[in-house]
Amino acid sequence: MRLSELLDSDVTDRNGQRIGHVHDVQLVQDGPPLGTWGAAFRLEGLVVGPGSIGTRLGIARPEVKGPWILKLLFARRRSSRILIPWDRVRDIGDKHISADCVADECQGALERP
Amino acid sequence: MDPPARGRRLYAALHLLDRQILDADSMMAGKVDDLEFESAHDGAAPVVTDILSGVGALGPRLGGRLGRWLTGIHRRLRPEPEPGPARISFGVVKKLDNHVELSLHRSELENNQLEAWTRDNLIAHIPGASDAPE
Amino acid sequence: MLTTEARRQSEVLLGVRSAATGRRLLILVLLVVSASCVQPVGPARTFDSYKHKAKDTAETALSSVETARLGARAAKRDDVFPSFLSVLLGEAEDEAMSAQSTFDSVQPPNKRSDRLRDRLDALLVRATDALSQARIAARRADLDEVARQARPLARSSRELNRFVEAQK
Amino acid sequence: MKKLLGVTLGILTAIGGFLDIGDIVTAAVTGARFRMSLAWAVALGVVGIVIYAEMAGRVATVSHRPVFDLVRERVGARLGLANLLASYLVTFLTLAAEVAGVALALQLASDVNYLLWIPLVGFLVWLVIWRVKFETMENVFGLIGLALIVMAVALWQLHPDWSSLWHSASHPEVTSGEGTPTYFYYAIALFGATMTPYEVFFFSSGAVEERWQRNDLMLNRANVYLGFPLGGLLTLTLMALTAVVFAPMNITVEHLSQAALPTSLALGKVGLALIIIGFFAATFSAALETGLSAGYTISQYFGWQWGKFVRPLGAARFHAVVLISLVGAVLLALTAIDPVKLTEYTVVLAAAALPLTYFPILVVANDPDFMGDKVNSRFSNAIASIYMVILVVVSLATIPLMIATKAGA
Repeated sequence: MRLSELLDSDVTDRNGQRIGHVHDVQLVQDGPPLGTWGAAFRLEGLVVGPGSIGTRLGIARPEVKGPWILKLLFARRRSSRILIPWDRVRDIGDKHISADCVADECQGALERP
Repeated sequence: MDPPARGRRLYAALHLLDRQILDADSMMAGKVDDLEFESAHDGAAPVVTDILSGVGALGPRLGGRLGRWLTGIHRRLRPEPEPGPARISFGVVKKLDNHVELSLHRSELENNQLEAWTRDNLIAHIPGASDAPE
Repeated sequence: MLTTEARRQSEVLLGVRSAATGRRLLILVLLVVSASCVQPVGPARTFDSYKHKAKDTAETALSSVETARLGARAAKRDDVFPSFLSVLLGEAEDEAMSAQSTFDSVQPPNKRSDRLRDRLDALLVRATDALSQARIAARRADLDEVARQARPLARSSRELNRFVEAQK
Repeated sequence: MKKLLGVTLGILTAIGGFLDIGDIVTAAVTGARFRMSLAWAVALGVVGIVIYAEMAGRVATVSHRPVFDLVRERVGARLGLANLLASYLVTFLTLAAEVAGVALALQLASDVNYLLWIPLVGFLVWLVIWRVKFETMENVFGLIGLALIVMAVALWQLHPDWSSLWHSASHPEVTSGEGTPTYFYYAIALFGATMTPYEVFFFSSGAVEERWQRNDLMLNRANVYLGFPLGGLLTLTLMALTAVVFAPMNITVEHLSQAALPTSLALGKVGLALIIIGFFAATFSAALETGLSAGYTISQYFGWQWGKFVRPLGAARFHAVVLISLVGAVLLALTAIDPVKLTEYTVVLAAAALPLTYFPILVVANDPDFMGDKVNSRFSNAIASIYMVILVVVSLATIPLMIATKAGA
């Protein structure tokens, strides 16, 4: 499975309701050891939301302070993003992913980078 | 970003995808054009096993005529009939920074074919190619 | 990789769509450029529009003549190299001649236009002739001869100026 | 002396970036047509390029990442590719125009038709890129380009009515007999020429080529604050020269030879020789910058090794792109396409693509992951944001104005 197959996929919840699409994939470094690198990056969850260019551009992160006009234009929708833990992902199709939960419970209590 | 540490979290698209790869001598060695995930056994969460780099990985991602054209270049450079994209095992990554730094030399990487081809068929034939500029 | 909606937003922002659409945009841009490069001389249907074209042509020729006069002045004071002067005068001559031939290709709409055409043509012939003389002398590196063209050029300048004023 | 030579990157970028063939002609044309009433467009562009070049230089110095590397990473592979195609096209067309421009400067000195010079010029540009060290290249051409300062001496020698020039510059108005759209078309041409994207491609890649480190940030500032305003001043000087000499006689400027004439009238053969040398150095620098930028943009998008800091053998694809671009540019220039018109259109097209280049720079210059404590100050963010709005407006207005005015006819 490639990262590009996940990104941009439409995500629906248990009831077939559309949640949004995959903006990014959250990784955590606690997998089995790989070569000289160390612990592999494990796929922890999918960052899903209605979409904001601010996320992809990295403007939405709180540590990025400006410029004010770009934050205003692109960063306001960060709050609506949902992190779906990998174990709640039921099925991965062609640019379509279904999750085994409804939006509210999907939101895992995962830490963010 | 910090040196490798267990438990470190990052976003794959924001922090890895489309980043510059540097080899052991800090020579530029392509971009992170895609990542490959694999599960150790059924039901286990997938882990990042390889970086996919080069036109063979970028082409399918872009899609369209231009994407197919890029994939075509890749196919012509490789001996096998249906070559997969060039892979770099994540195990040879040395450091994740603004760049992705490897512990190998770029001549040892699968994605070096186009560079080697251009060098051997064009640049090496021009006088002065191996001299440092004056 | 951008999400679809994000991409739409960024397209609006950056004014560019995907690679394929970008190519279409590129073709459009090239068409626009090539269209604006070609400046066809539209037919003149009335005396007024013909008069307008005559005035534009006279102004172009006048610009060339004035440039050449400055060149002749520099030649008189020995302020230029012949090679430079030759390029300067050659380009001024080309400019005037191309304006002349463009004007000549416009169909005069009536008798009154014919008279205007004859009048301007006489001026243009004298102007381009003086420009050619100056250019020929410069190419022979004969700066004195270039300086001597200052007088016919000055005359052309006066004539063309009067013509332009009369069309206003 | 070493410190002094340190600012040559800025001078080279500015001389080759401001006063390339198109800008020389645009400045000369607008001076003769509008006197100094479009000086504000140059000033506006200078402030913009200073702000964004400083940012691009700072990002390159701190994170060792040049502009197109950031473009790809921040806007993604697809949009980045669209950006690459547009940027490369503009850079390539400019390269063709500059090669023709060098040939035109040689024609002024030799009276040998410029078309005959083009293949030689193409070869020389390639040879310098292939063989000459980056530092040597920028010192030599940056310094020779300073010959253009002769224009300022010429202007002073002509004893112009300074107050009238100043009045024309400080009270801009649409010159009588000119349409408002035409006036703004030329404003965009001047603004676009000042903020040409290849300047930041070249400048930021140059900072990496020279291996600038954090303690070179002052050098970055000095380069930007000295080099670009110098380029802007020279542009304004040329504009003033044609305003003083040509505007009263209603001469329209169409050729490079005319741009050199006022200096010749003021200072004689020495002045003429210097300005032709200056034109040669400026257009040659621009050819080097665009030739390299063609290689920089493509290599940086795909992650190939680029730059003159490694042997050509170590950056094979980069040198192949430069070589192929130069061959293409020479062939295009040999079609006898009017180089002056070609650059004018290219400059305006570049104006339409400006936000694509400058937006990612602004975003990354604010990202502490790359910049640490060297992120933008609130002050530079405020000005940069205003310019982003200007850039978007300019890019939207460009094509309609080009059509409406038949490209300034």
